[in-house]
Amino acid sequence: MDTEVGTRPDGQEARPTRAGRLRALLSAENVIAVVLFVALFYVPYFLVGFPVYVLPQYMLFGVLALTLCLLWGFGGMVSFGQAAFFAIGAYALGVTLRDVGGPTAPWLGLLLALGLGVVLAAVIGWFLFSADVRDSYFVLVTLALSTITQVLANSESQLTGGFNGMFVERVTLPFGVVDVSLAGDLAAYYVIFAFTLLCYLLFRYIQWSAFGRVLVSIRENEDRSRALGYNTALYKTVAFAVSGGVAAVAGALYATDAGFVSPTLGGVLFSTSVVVWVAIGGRHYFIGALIGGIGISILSQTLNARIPEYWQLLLGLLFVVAVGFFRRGIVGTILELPGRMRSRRG
Amino acid sequence: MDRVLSVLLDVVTSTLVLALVSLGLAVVFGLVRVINMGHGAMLALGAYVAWTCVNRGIPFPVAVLVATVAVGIVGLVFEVLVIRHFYEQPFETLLISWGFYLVVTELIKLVWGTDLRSLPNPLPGTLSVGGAGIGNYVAVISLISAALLTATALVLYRTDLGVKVRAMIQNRDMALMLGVNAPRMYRSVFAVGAALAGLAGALIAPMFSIEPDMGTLWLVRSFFAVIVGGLGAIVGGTLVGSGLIGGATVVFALFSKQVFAQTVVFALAVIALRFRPVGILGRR
Amino acid sequence: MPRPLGGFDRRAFLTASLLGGGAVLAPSLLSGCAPQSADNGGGGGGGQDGPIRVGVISPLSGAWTVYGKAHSAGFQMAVDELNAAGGTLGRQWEVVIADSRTEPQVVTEQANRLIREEQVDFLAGTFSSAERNAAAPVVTQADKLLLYPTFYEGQSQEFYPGVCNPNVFMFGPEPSEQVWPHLEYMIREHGGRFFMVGSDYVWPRETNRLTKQRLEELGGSVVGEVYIPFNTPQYGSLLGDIGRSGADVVFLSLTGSDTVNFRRQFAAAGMKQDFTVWTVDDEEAATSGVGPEATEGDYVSFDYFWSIDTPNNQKFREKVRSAYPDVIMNTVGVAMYNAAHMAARAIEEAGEVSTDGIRSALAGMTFDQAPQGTLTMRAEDHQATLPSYLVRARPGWTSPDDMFEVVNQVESVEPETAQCDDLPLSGA
Amino acid sequence: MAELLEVQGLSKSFGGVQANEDVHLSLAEASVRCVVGPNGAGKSTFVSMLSGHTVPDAGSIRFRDRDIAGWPAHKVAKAGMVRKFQRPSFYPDLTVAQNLEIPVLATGRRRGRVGEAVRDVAEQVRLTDALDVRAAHLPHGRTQWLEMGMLVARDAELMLLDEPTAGMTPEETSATSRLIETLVRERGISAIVIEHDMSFVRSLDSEVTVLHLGRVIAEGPMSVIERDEQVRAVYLGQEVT
Repeated sequence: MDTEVGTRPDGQEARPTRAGRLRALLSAENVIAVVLFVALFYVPYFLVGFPVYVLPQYMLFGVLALTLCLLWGFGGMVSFGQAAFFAIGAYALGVTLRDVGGPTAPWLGLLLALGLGVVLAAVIGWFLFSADVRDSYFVLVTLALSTITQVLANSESQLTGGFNGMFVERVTLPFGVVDVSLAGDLAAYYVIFAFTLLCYLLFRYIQWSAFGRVLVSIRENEDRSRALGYNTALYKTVAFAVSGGVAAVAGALYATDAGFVSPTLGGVLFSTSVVVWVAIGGRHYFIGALIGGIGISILSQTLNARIPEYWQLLLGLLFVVAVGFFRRGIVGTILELPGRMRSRRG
Repeated sequence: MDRVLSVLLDVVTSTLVLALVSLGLAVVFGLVRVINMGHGAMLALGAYVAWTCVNRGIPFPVAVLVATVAVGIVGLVFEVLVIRHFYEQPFETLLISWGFYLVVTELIKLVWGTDLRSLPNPLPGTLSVGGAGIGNYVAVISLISAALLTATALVLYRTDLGVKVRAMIQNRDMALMLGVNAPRMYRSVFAVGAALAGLAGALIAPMFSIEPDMGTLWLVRSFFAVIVGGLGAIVGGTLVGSGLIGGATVVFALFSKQVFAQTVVFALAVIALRFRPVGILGRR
Repeated sequence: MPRPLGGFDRRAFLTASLLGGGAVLAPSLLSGCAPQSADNGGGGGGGQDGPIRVGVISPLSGAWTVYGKAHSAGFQMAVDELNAAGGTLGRQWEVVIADSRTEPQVVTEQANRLIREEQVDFLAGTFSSAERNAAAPVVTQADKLLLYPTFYEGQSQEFYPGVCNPNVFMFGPEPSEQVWPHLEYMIREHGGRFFMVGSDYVWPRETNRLTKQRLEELGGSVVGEVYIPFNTPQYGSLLGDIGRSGADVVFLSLTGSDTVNFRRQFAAAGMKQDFTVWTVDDEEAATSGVGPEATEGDYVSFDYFWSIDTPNNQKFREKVRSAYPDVIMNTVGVAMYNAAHMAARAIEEAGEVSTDGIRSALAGMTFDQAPQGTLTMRAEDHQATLPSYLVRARPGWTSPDDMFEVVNQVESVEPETAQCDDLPLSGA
Repeated sequence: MAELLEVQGLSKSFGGVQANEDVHLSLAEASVRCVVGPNGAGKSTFVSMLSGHTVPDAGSIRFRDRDIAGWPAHKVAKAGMVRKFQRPSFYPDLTVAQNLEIPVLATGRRRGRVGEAVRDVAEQVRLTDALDVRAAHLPHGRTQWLEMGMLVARDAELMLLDEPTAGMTPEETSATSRLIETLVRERGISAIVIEHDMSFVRSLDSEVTVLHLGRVIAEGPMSVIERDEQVRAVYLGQEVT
């Protein structure tokens, strides 16, 4: 068993920590995750109408936040281009449904979304990382990526419907013996719920895997990892490709759920929102990013109607505080609270 | 011939206007290594301050000065309150300055509202340069841009202060030995960068729509201009980068659709970054 | 600062997956406790008593905020008038305003919220065609109506359900109403060589296509056609192209900040003296943004202007001045105002608040109290028949009051028939 | 028997300045070589070329009979030659255990064996008591050991140690030389040690290569080197004894 290895220090002090304490800390994260997913699971038992309609979209925003969390919180690469992948996935499904059709078109569309997301991210990633383009430079390139995506989506109206957007119907996914139609809100809710859960588990698995640990080491000290024999450019490229692929599939599901895609979905504004969600939720824990994505979307929806000016202002201030002074984000801070309190007592 | 001259003029003015907008960014990035994503909000703030002054009956040139000073002070306050804690973390400063952008843009909306504003052109009329026409005001701000670039170059390469500042870029410890008060120097550089943004915002205000988000127009363009131009090559780099981003768009647009021109130029910028991460004129 | 590296050992991982799996299985075990059925149709509105509820979606923040105020104020004003007169069918009106944030994706979300959560009886608003398209599938699915106020590119089946949709009514002008009636005047006064500059999307392209078609029939020609991506700051090369084109008229369909930036730079380059400018986008709010010196002498065409001197508009102006002194009223605000009043009449005629009732009563309805004159909602394709005005910006204007003078007007323009597969548009 | 490392004719210049010229060196299995020289002698350039961080202009680096000159750093490390940097380079925000785990994972060991390997190395570099401590909180001397431990955990066959005793107390320095000896004896690891500290070099009791102005000016056991006229001249004014 390697449980003793690969554990995390708890708190700032240089003191040895016992495994039991760590386990308590670990389970805090898992408990929150379980509570979140159980709560999401039971939402349709207690609420009808709008919440059931809109929560799946927010869950997909949460998945988008997960993809950025992998890059930023674990790989140390901030991407201001996640929305571009989301939009590319959305258009991929839309175009496939429109131009190919047939019962397998939904799967083809999702596959195309995945493929485009992975390939595009891999190509861009390898192109940049192999020349050691990183940090702020990488941010700028991803910023350009979302700018270009939006401009092209606006302009290539033959393909994308341009500025006026593209309609995407609710698909029916054939699963061998049963067909699952997303036409009903309830079915759409649980399909997207399952996808979100799957993505969360996938990212937690990545975190646990050797790949995830090496990725963190690259964030901490890329030169060291390289000098230990890791092809760090390859690791970063893979992380970027995974993140791009998942973001694109989430985007495709968003398209069919929302029924409509327009170029702003791939733009800088939406991309930067994702950064804000992850920063405020907490970039060092996937659950923080997920809650950030879902929670801030819910708050934006409710508060924007009431106090639009002040809500945006508050969000900006929270972002500054989270990035500069409060790097664990809200969820991260809550997760690390028990450990910190214990170490204070100790 | 006429056409060549007029295209040339377009390239030059486009380049110089972009250089003017990017100079503050270049100074801050080149000297203290902060990618100031809040630059766009500073431009907008400069434009709004100038607009307010002109509407109070203050002559435009004075309004520009007021905007320069006001935004410089805002930059100074931001530096003192936040940025100075993060100089060693380029990543954090980039993100925090993005937060600054979000906050200031919202504040502008609260203070000035969201209506579109405009400033009258202070120098209507045109002049002819060898057959090709150019607006007086465009000519003047192009000249101001050239003058500012020259002045920056002179300060950096011909004065004591410039030597100290450049020493600081090269080696912070050595600069300390030369008696440079680094924190104060950093603070001044950041404030000067902000003031330049305010100046640029006020100067371009008569040619552009004054609105809270006006900075987003320039966001990606000016960053690329600065970064592609080159790390540490503040004046030359900004000029070359602006030429590539601003000028090349003009040239490409001659042969192709505007969308294509803009896309190609961004793609070229990314490729340039890939093969010369320190920028075209940059040095490590 | 602690970072999670191996924050997930195998045992914890398995436990978590099992718990998650358990949660997935749980409901099927809890028989009799199935999720409540969330019907997609939404509730039946406010029913047949209680207030009539209308959802209004306006761009109150984001890039097009400048149009948003008139947009929502127009509707609210009409509703206040209706309520002051005792409501409709004895019921008061209630408006629920939602902010689109100028994001089509937000429109999808808000349209759903208004229908499902706020239980509104129908929707009015959305600003751009993209926003309308975002709301359209929602209203179609819920079988609610959308009353759309903005000038737009006209209807063509390929953009269904955004257009050619029995659930959508168009209260704003399309190109054959907004542009065609004034082409002859422009050709006569300024010449027939047009240089077209538009934002790079459907409305400008479609408007230009139709304008070009008609222009060529009248003997004019297009000497240049350029589309500008959104958020383009500098226009140096384009100004040069226009300068060399030999055009008589620069025909603009730029939008947002781009139209302001272009026109200010166009004026600063001294090109106004050589070319006549005609814009089909810059209503009073956008023209205010461009400013007097860059707009003077330029032409604008719409169905409504603040400065037109009809008796209806004189009354309307008084009401706006007292109720919304800060709002710059424009074509979309007036279309929202008309939409509310016409919907009220339709409800009265139908005797009930229902989608079918309003739809069939609205179709073919004529409204002579519109600020711009008389308006007829064509039954066949749900397109309003409207007056059309061409105005010129006065030199040195100071406010919308003295901004424009009318130079050409047509009392009522019969729009081209929509390019839809199934006409007339009627409920399924 | 073939040598572990055979360097010939290695040269590198930076903008006209000849940093290394025709440098040669050969090293047998399980042996230690110290590379010394005054500041600017080209020691860092030399080690950077070996580790793949700098591409040589000319020359060959045969490691286990493969010419690895010009290979990227990660491939050199994979081949078995792993570098310790002059300024200790590790993962400050991770625990000592996690720091050691990363290089172990690079060896491709099965998941179940990783913990064992980590504890094993930790014991060797005397960090067993600090496994759960964040590396940033280790005292400087111990971070040097941590980094050496990372090379061991990577299964390095040849360690490139760039000033491994910088910032160490005399006690720690002598412990370090004992550690290197132990590693050579027990694990058969070889080492190239770049050093300033002459007493440390002496205590290692290995062959020494002296670089001056980018060239090898002397080679041999420390006792011989110390008597070499040219070396004494180069170190004139600097303390050799």
